[in-house]
Amino acid sequence: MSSATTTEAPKAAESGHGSGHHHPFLAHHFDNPVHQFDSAKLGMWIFIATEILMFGGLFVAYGIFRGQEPEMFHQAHERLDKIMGAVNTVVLLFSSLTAALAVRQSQVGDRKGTTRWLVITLICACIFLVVKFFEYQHKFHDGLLPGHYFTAHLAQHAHHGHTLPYRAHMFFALYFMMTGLHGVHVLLGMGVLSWVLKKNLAGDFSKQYFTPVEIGALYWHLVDLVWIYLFPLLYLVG
Amino acid sequence: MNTDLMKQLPAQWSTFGPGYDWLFYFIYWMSVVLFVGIIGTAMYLVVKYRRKPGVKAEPTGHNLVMELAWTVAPVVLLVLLFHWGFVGYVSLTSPPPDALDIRVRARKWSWDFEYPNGGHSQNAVTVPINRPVRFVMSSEDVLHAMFIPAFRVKRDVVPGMYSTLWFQATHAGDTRFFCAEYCGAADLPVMQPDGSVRDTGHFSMNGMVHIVPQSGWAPYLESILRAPSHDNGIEFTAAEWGEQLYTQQNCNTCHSVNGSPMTGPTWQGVFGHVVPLADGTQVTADENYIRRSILEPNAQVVRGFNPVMPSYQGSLTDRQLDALIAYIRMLR
Amino acid sequence: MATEVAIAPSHNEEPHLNVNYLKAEKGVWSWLTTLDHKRIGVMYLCSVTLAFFLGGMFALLIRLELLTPGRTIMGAATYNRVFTLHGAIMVFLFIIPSIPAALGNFVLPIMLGAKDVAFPRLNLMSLYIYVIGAVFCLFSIVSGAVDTGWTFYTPYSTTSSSSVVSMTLGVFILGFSSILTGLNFIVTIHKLRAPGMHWRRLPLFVWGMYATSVIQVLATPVLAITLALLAAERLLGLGIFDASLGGDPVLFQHFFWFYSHPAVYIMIVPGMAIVSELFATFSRRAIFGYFAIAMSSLGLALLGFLVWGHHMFTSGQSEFATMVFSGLTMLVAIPSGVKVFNWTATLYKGSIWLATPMLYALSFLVLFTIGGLTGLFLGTLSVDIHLHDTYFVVAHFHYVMMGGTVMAFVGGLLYWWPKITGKLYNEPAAKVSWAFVFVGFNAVFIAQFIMGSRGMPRRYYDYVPEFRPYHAFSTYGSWVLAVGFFILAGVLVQSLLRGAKAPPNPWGSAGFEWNTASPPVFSNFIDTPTITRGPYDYHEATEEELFDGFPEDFKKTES
Amino acid sequence: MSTATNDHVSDHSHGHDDSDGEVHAHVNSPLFMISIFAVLIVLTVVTVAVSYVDLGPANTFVAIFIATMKASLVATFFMHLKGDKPIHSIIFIGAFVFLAIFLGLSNDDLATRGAVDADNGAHRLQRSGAVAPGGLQTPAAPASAEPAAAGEHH
Repeated sequence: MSSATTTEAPKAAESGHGSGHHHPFLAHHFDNPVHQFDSAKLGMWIFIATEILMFGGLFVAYGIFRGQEPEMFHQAHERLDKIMGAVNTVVLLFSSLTAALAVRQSQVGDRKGTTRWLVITLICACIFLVVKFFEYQHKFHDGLLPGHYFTAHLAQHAHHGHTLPYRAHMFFALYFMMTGLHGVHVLLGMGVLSWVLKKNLAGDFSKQYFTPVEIGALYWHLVDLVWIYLFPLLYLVG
Repeated sequence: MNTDLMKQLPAQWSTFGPGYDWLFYFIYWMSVVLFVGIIGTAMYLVVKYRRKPGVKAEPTGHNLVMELAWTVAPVVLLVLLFHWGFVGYVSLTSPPPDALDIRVRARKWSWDFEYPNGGHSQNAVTVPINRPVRFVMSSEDVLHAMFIPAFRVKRDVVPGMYSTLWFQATHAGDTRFFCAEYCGAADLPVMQPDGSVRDTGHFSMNGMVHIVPQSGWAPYLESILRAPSHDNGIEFTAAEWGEQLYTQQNCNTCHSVNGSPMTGPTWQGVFGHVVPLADGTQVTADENYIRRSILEPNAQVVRGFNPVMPSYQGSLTDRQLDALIAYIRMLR
Repeated sequence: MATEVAIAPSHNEEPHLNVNYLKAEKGVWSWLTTLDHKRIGVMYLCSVTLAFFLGGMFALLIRLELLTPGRTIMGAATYNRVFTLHGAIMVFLFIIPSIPAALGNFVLPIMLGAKDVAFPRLNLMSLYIYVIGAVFCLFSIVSGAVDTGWTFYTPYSTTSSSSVVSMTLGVFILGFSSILTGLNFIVTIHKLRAPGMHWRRLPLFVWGMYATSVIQVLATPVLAITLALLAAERLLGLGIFDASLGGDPVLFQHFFWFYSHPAVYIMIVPGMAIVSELFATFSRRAIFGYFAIAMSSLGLALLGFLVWGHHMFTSGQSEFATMVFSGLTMLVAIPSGVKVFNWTATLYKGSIWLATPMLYALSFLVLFTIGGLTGLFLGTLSVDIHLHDTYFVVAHFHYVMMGGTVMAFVGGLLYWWPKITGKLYNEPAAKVSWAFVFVGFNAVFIAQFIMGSRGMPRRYYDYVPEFRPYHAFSTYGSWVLAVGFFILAGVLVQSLLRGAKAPPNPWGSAGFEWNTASPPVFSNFIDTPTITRGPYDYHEATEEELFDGFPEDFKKTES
Repeated sequence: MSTATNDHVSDHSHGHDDSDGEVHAHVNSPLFMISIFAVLIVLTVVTVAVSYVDLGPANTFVAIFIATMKASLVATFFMHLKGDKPIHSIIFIGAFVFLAIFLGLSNDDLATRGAVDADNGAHRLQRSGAVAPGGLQTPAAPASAEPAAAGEHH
């Protein structure tokens, strides 16, 4: 473990000036880069808490309805593809690793390394979305849709001769809301990481200032965290 | 203002009343005492320590004992209130097993009461005195709530599930019930048969609770299965009864009898005529068609109208259906 | 404090840091793109005032309609839209952002000795998000308006033909504005306190803002997901809250109140925060039980998340849950009581100056006490059954929200007005407006308490004639109230146009925000201050020194 | 800013930042991070494997337990909660506490309806078996419909 150190701030203070002149990234109301970095990180953690509660609403709905009808959930969950879900889990976990490595390279001032790992992270995100696309396509085809559009209880959508109970649309309503909201977050995360990548390519980051990389990666880990719970709850146990 | 206007609670006519009123007034007077105590003290201090030249405020000290006291003291009171409230609530939600069940159906914007013998009444309910009565309530569309102030009871009526409410009236007479859960209103005022125009909605979903003596209960039950009678004792004709049902059942909310189309088609001149349907076919408006339209309203919808009518299956007896058909026939 | 010149500008050289923030930059564009928390606060102030005016107009229409039974000025469908708009505008566009985003934004960083909030860009973004959300909400008016009540209860809201989606989308967007404000404040309070500003020296306003921000950050996302589910329900027939698809309408109420009950504390805790400041300033005395008041704010924030089910005692919620929620609800009385008792004790042996802000603070004490005590009726299970969804509840929450928060907001506005605008207002005229507001308010809602407990249900367009005297009285009161607010508006406009120039500390307050110029310079402080005393150390200065400057504060600059 | 800065930083960061000006960032070795990733993959394989074994209700418990282990690893190492300021961990865990309150008190209602009066809160009347109006209508196609599914789950 090592620390990226900034020595400029105290020096600047001694010379009787604000430290702003030495750090183009430093806003006027912060004392020094550490101060700004810590503040940004605290803000991000608070934002992560709001995201947890936002997804939490869906998890609560899931918990309530599953508690009411475990059997129906179990039958319905068998129509999800465990293998595809597992592949996506691995892809996201790997992307989390690469995001963490991007931060690490940024901390030690390796701009190229940061770029490399960010690009790999973004590629993983694309793979995730492609797999998701095929999953959704399959669900659409099978009529496994929420609410009024649910047709999987009809004979033409029978799966190995089994039709689903009409109420199974509840499971798919939750499935689409949860994975859909997660998918939106994947897209947002890709946007954030692309922006970080652009700034990195422009050479905006240094050992002293890699806040956006850290913040972007934290957001990406959150996307991963949500999926870590979605995967078993939807695909594995129903 | 006379003293009755200032009374906090309406007359109480059920077994819940005395306990409820006692607890309500207990909290009421307790609040008055606390309010006068706190605000009186504050006002006294404001006057006594008002700004005077040359007099400086004294530094604030600490008084741990006092602070702990006013943190802990309310707890005793709160536990007591919770306990009493809870005991009252338990009795409010535990109907005795021998309660008389009345099935209540709420819909926008009327109430239907079904008695144990299969008879119905709309927007007015009759219950016997001194006997536990349980309402088993359901809603066909949105949330409603049954609220009878004189009985101190209230319960939401939720679509997709039953909710129950019980009471035992202690006083014969008439009192009003209300819908207490907001349920919307008709977009336009509704023309009444007498030509007046009236709004309907959440606020109009109220009616009377008639509390009859035990001796009046059996005759009442019998009477609801028969056509009503004029003051002179002669029974209504079928068409007259139908005309009464037209307003009682809120048919007038959507159907006019003067030829003007409302949410639904007018009843004037419909009987015996050919009616174009939404699916492109036609049908002759005979007894069977009208009967079916009341019981399965959305099976054959008239062209130009939306399938929005609720089914009256179960809320009308056969004789009432006949009476309505006779009325429509008369409007030919 | 080290002898140090002004903090040099960072990359942005344009604004004159040591100039009055109103004049530091010129032009409309400089306002629209400003990152200065003070300007953003002022823009928020204008927005919420506009929202309050709009919501107030709808309130007057409601009262006018209810003057007589039956149709007075509008039809039932219109009435339903009007009361929905009154509720939605007042809650989402006015009360929730009023104190934190407008006044809080302005004074909180100054109180901390900071030059800005932690994330000025997010701060500006939250203002624009607010405006966009407001546009969606107001668009719903022209696209048919919403008639669901501000609570959007399903299944009415999923079946109503009115423009629910536009309104829910607007509220959804407003939620993010609220989250960003809360997030910004938490980080600011944690990270941007000036040297010497220990947690124990935080002004109580800041403690209140901190508690509020925690609620905003934790509760608002649940509103977002609830409204997303509601919109999906309408657009896709999702079925989670729709009984006809196997969902549970009562579950919506759990979701809704998990946000909206804590939101009640988003509304009232800032009010309490302001009142704590006013009691100290105008009693010339440190607030009694500083620590207890600070902790009771946090206690309220936490309890706010545990009691939402008390809105659902008659809803079909299970008896067991009802019991649990009632028990937890009782606990709310404790921190509320602690505050009331401590404020009262602050008056003891003070030197009480009955300036208009103090009159508003005292009105808060009176009205909030009534609101709180009537809350005991509603928290007690069996008593609530009869009172639920009646005008008693309407009166109760108006006593808390309006008698509490709005009184505190106006008190705070007048208190900080010289700081914000640099102008003094006409004190006698302001007192007259206060008298009208206080009397009018009580007239409106006392009548509603009585009719509510006598069985008048809420959200009624028409009523049985028995209730007519109460409704009439209430309506007359609303006119008095309106006159009060119009006088107040006149006082403020007059002050803007012709007000005398305000000294830095017109109230002689020991609060740190009064150490700055009126209005403050662009960067708040020419020197970063070092805090050497508490915010309520009135005993360390004479009456004259209070107005001219604290000896402690001079000591440190001269050293 | 000399003294002021020192005061400032040491005060508002809870005495954590004794060495002024250092960005407190943990730089883990790539190998360490890859080994964390390996553990995550192993846990994923285990949880998928367990899902093929029918353990009854324990399946859910195991799945959530493993997911929590994975989430903790990601949060602790990839998100650097380990060695970071405690406030970040408090916020993170706090969010879950409030989520638990939300789920707990909602479920407290949904799971205990009809406990006092069996007909209250029921989707179907005990005596007559009548399904509450406004609720789920089993569609006409009888082949798919579970005969008594509507609302019978308490």
